[in-house]
Amino acid sequence: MNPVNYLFLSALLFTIGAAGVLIRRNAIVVFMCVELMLNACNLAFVTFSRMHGNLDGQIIAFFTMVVAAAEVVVGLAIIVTVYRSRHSASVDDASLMKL
Amino acid sequence: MESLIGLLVAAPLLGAAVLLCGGRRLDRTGHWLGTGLAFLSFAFGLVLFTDMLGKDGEHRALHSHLFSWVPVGDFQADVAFQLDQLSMTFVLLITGVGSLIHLYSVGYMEHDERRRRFFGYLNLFLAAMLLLVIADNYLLLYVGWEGVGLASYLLIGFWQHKPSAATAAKKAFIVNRVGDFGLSVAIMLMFTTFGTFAFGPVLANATEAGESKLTAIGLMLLLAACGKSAQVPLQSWLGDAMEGPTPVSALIHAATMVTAGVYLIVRSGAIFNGAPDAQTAVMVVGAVTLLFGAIVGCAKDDIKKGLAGSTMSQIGYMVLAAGLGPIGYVFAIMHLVTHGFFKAGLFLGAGSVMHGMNDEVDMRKYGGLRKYMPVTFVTFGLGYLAIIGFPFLSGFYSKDHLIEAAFARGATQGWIFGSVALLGAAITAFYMTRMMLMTFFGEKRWQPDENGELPHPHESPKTMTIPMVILAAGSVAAGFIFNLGERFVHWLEPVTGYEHGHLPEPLNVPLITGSAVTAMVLGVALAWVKYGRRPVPAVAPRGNALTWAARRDLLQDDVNHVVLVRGGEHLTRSLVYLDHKVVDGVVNGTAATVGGLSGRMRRVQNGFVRSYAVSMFGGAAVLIAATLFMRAV
Amino acid sequence: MSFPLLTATAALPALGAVATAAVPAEKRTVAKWLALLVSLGTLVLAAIVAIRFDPDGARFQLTESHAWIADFGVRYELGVDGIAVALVGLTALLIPFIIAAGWHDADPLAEKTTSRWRPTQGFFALILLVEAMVVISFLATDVFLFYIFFEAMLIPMYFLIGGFGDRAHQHGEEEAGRQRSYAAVKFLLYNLAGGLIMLAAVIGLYAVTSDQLGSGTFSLQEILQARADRDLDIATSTERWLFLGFFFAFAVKAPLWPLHTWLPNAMGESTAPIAVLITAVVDKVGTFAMLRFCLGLFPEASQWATPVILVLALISIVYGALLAVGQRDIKRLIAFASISHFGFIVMGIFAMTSQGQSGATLYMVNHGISTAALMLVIGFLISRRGSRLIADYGGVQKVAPVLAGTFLIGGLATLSLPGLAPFVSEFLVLVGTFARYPVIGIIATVGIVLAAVYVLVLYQRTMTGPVKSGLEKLPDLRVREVLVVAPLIALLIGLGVYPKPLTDIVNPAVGHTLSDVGEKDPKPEHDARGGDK
Amino acid sequence: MSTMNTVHSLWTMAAEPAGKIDSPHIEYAQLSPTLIVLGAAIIGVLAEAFVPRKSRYAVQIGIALLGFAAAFAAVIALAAGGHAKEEAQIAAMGAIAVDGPALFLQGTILLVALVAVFTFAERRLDPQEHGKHVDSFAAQGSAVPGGPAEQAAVKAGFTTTEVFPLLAFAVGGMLIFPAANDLLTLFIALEVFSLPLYVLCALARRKRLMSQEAAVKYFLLGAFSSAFFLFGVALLYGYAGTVSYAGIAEVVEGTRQASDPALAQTMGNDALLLIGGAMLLMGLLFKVGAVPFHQWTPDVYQGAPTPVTGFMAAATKVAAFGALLRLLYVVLPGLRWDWRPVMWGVAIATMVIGAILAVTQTDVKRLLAYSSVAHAGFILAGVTAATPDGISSVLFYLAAYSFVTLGAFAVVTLVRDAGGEATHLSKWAGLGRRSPLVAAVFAVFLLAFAGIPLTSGFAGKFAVFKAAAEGGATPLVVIGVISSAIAAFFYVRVIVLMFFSEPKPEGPSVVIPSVLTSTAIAVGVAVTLVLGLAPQYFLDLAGDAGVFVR
Repeated sequence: MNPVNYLFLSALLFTIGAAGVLIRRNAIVVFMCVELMLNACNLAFVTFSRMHGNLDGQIIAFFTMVVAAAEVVVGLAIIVTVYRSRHSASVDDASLMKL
Repeated sequence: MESLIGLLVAAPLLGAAVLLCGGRRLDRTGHWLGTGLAFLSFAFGLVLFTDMLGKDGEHRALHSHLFSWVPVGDFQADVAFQLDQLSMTFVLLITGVGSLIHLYSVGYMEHDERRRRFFGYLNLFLAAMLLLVIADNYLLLYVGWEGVGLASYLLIGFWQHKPSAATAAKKAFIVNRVGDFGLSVAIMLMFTTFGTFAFGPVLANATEAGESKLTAIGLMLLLAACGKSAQVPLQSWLGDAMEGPTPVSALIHAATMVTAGVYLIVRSGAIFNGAPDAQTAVMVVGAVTLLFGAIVGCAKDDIKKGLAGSTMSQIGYMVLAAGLGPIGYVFAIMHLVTHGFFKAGLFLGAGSVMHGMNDEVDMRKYGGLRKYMPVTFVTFGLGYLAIIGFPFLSGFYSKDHLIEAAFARGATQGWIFGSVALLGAAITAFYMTRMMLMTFFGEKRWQPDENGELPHPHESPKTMTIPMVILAAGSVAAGFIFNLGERFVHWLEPVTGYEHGHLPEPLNVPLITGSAVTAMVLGVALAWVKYGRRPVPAVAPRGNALTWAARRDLLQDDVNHVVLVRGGEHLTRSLVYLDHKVVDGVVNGTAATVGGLSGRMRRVQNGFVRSYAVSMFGGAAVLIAATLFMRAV
Repeated sequence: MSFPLLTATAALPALGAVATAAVPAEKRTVAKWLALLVSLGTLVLAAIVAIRFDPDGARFQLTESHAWIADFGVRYELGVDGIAVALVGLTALLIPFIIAAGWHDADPLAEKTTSRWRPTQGFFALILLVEAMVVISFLATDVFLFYIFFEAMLIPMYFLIGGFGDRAHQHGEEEAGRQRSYAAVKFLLYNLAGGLIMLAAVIGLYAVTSDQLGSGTFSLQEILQARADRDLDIATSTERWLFLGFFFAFAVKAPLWPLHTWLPNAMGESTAPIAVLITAVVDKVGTFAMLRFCLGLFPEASQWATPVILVLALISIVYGALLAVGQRDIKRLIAFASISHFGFIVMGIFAMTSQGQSGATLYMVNHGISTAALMLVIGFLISRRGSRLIADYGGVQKVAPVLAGTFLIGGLATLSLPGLAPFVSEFLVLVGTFARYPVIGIIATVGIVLAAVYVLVLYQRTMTGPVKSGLEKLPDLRVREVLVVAPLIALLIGLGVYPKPLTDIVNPAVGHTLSDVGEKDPKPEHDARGGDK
Repeated sequence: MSTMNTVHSLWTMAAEPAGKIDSPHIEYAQLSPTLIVLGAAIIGVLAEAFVPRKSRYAVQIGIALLGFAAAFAAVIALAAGGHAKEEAQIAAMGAIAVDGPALFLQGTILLVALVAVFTFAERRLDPQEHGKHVDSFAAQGSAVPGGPAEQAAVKAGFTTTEVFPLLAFAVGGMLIFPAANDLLTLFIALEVFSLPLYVLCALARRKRLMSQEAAVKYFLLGAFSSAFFLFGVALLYGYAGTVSYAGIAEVVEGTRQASDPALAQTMGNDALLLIGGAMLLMGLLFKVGAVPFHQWTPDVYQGAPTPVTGFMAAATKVAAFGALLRLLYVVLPGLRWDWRPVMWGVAIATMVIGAILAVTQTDVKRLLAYSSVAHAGFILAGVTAATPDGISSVLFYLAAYSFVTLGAFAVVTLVRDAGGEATHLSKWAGLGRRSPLVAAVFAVFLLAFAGIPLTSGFAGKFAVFKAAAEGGATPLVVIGVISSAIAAFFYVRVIVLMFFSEPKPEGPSVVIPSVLTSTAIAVGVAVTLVLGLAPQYFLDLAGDAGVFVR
């Protein structure tokens, strides 16, 4: 199967993720969508790595996962503290500061 | 000798400086200091005069170069003096009459606590006026020109607490400024035309410049003369100027300053000779003013305003003459000098009358004063006879020659201006007789003044009467002396370039003289009929339209008021509004716009993460699109 | 390298400012005297400069040159020509009077005397700071160096305008404060905007020079030299843009119609001495810069712009005078009068004749002195009555003759009465303009009539007539005040009667400027000077 | 068929007999600054774990200061050793570049960090709680604001000394960011310095809700942008088959062609390059806060603890612009004609919108935030010059700007009322009357922001505009000066407020800080004035450092 299709898939995933970020209110879900975008990137990396016939892409994919994990740690921590103090994880509630 | 020329100016200038900066400690002696310096200047004048007589006609002019004043490139203005016969005539007139009036003021201003300052101003005037007549270039003349303007401003407004005086002073200065505009432009024109504005080179080479240039310069000089000499259309200030103390009116607004315009025209004769159109303009102005002043003079009940009108009209004569070219110059000056004598005398007389009548100026409240102040009556009377041109008094000679010269112009112009001059003579006789009758003859019409006491007319002190006597003597004799063997004509000949003997076309001189006398008699008779035979009403009758208009200076002020004052106020007010709303509005508007823009754009910053994300997403899209587009093109 | 005289002249007031600011709060009088002495010292230095300056010598003298910011092609270059000497002299001369006149203007009101807040020290320190910056911008022969101080001087001026106003105010203290800060902000933003436009042009100039001369430079002398040697030949359109950039800034500073609206506010709201500082000293930098930089750097463009600029100047003259007539506020009246006068100065500069430009330079000096004399007297008057409205005055002449007298002389100088200094310069400007542009010259001459109107109307309304209620006890000038005004009046008369020393210094410099532009005086049609003399 | 080949090759590779692994060659000396800082961070973490609570504060400060100081010394040493110029090289198997710009920026970042430590450690501003001095960070980040847990923590006198290791990690990331020489390293560095900042933002002692909100916004948007960034990396990798700058650059310039026709469809496919490059740029522009990726700045700057804001505003910009420069000048020079117009647009939008939006701000921190956006625009103007002059001018501007910012925010921490820092402008009225010195200092910073001559701001502005003009970007310069005129308006507004309006009776008071903050402010002022009066030395420095190694 033509590897380019995998690229299309990754682009699709990326877009879905982005759309999610724009649409969803719940901070957790928004964050998941970001993760989805990262994974879309991973797919792209692997595909390209396959097409170029070198391993850089695949290694990068591993790095990405680690970074994602780290982001999860920090992100969840922040979101949870917010949830504790506001009893809501809706990003729209967090709009004290504006204009 | 040259060094004395500077001293002429220096003496009164020193006086002014000392008196104005000296402070109260000079209050006792100040006026004598001022008077003394005036006489000193007169003495210098006499010395120079005698010295001048010692030389022959062509080499009488003295020059003295003090220092280079404003040297910039081709523009070389020097402080340098030129004392020729014309200047000499003025120097003697100014210092002579000036000294007398200083003396007179000592008595007249006795009770004024600011007398020291008054004498300071008088000295300042003398200095400026002398500078005006001995300057050897137009820029320095301009300095004197404005200097006398300043002095007249200060003296008209001497009683500043009276709003009317302050207004009159301001008016005089501003109207004169309009004239100065003319003088400035004239000087600029000379500079661009001749590269200099010193009398010598400019007048010597006047003929080189084209007639159009000369006409332009001439008209500008005429404008200047109109301002200073109160000629139509800039005459309106002279009447109000009578707000000043009477000696001021006598010295500045009768004898000397107002004649500066005539001096300017005669001095610039070479320019006018080359510009006939300008000359015609001069004559027209003179003729119009001549009648204008005379008519106004007939209607005034205020003795000083009446004299002011007369002054205007007499100067009209001089200007008319000055427009006639070389033939007229000499008689213009001659009339100027004689007028200086008798008009100053008349004013001093009027002052003396007011002095005795609790400063009452309305002639309808005088009457029958001849018994109470004989000296005043006699001197005033002689001045009166002189001005109406009573045979063999000074006015007779000068005016008669003027009329002849006017007719001598020949052709239509000659007839017009000649007959105008004759008519003027008649009217002069009328209003002067009217003045004489209302003041010294008839029955008393005295009114109690504001604090209820009737005036006790009495003769004025010696300090006042002596000058009156001297001036009266002058007004009787001057003309006769000048005319003896035409010495005045010869005296001025090097300046005016006119020696008597050949009139352009043969004139019947006796006829003209006769008609002049007749006109005079007619005027006197008419006045006698109106004011001598029947009693003068103490309140002015309504009179016809002309009288009404004449009392209001022929509506000239009303016109000015509507056109200039009102119009100007509207203009400035609307400009202020415009400046605030439009010019400044644009600036504030820009600031407001930015602020508004900012306020509207802030709304995008709505605090919602997701909308931020949207704009980022959109931004990314734009970025990508733009990059691709850049590649595409 | 001898003693850096010019640097010293600029540095002394700067150091003086620091010292004055450092004076402890309660030692107010010390600060005042310190400031006064420093300004007098500066005057002495300026006098030495004037003496050491040789009118017939090189164009720029007493020059100093040190490397500063090589990357920007900026050098610390000072030098004086005749014009600079005259203006430095003016500045150094006026500051002592300004300080003496403002002696009590910054005494803190009772409730504000905290140990920290030291308005008095600040006031005088700022004045000295302004002096230092103005002086160095007159001395700078490096465009960038000039620009830096041209801009920087806005800040102290801004604090002087906004921080210190008239004690009493017809609208009350609250409103006064609001109007003050409005005026200050307007002043700063207006000039800053102009300066930033100029910054773009300055950068452009660098780009051009670095492009054509290999290395970018701001040194006026180098650029002039390069022009002369045809090494530097700026493209016409570029030159015009750069010229406009420079001129805009200077026209705001000058101020030229229609960029004038900041001046009435600034002068109206600030105290009289500061108003003098603005119009008599700081604004002169603008006109000076037109003469030195616009004409020197962009001759062709200057020629190209001349017609428009002359018209603007003409508008300023008439417009300023007319608005002066229409003012109700004494200080604003003087402000508009100044706008009219700046019109004359600009006109003289761009008339491109020796009379015009020498006249303009003299005009800068004379206008400085005459405005100082008049404005300071007005300040004394206002400080007595506590109102700036003409309507609140009348008959002052009766109760305070000396004040009225000095006021009148100042006024007569403002309407340039012959015999007083301003007449000489005004007439030169008019003649110089007329020689090349007769129509404009004639219209401008109308200005002398209008000047008479606004001055005499002001004098009549305030000084003559019956004494207004509330003025009966008005005290006449005190000794300090007389000492401030008398020398200025003496100068007005002296320079009016014998301006030659000044013209001798200025003329050669103007000659250089004209040759930069490549202009010659028009010759008279029938040269009569060969005639009998 | 083509796929067969690749599969085969892949398989054969896997089938290679496992030889011995040759350890990568690491130049520890050249990397020492980064290594020292990261080491300090790790020690800090250990200290958190093992050092008793009461002495932690001192220890952490010591570690941080020592670490940064040592790292700075190392940078100086490297620069002195000529690594800024002739000795410049690629280290760590091509992952890190050690060259002029890198060292210059690292030095700047480290100095900023040093000063930031002072502001972080300040404990005299807040009133004592339970007899203990407290700094500006929450006693316990995780505790609910106002909840029992927090009160307990405050009572117990807990302090979040973790901020120092976090700071150190962030700095470590920032040191790598401008030096990274392949996209992977760049990405890692980005995350390494972002994540600690997210956390730091959430730790304010006062106004915790806002602080947490700031953290959420910063985090979500940051993650969002880094996702784009990463996808951009992926595309570029697809384009060039490598992530090393040099490699990509070669492909862009066409010096390295796709050997295998099978790769033609990806290798050297400009669509990939352009889209990828754009996404990469977006990630960086987000960090520098350029329009339209700027909207996080005001909110985050306002919510975060002021010392953090100051550090962030200064250091993040330096690091991000460093990376941006390297990317544009090393990776995409061949693409100049494509990215320059785009960057022009971004620069103009950033300058104008930043300035205009700031005009109506009423909160000091938000005001400074928007002004930082405007300044990002000015710096971008220098970036677009695409000349060595451009590089050095940007470097100089960054150095000048970062200290002004740091100082300004430090001053903000001093003006306080009952509710902590009084950041609303109305409360600053008449500050000049109450405490002239502080007001004057702040005025100096504002004037520097406004670019008034004799301040560092003017020198910097002149430098970048000069570079832009010489790079042929005259319109950019004109718009630049116009927008700085607009910008001047609101800086002046603050000065008016401080000096010309009467102080309010209930207005805030200015706390007398300890030597720490005072030092920070003093440094800020000193740098501002020195760079304003005699910038030549530093301009030379930046000029020498203006060459990238490749």
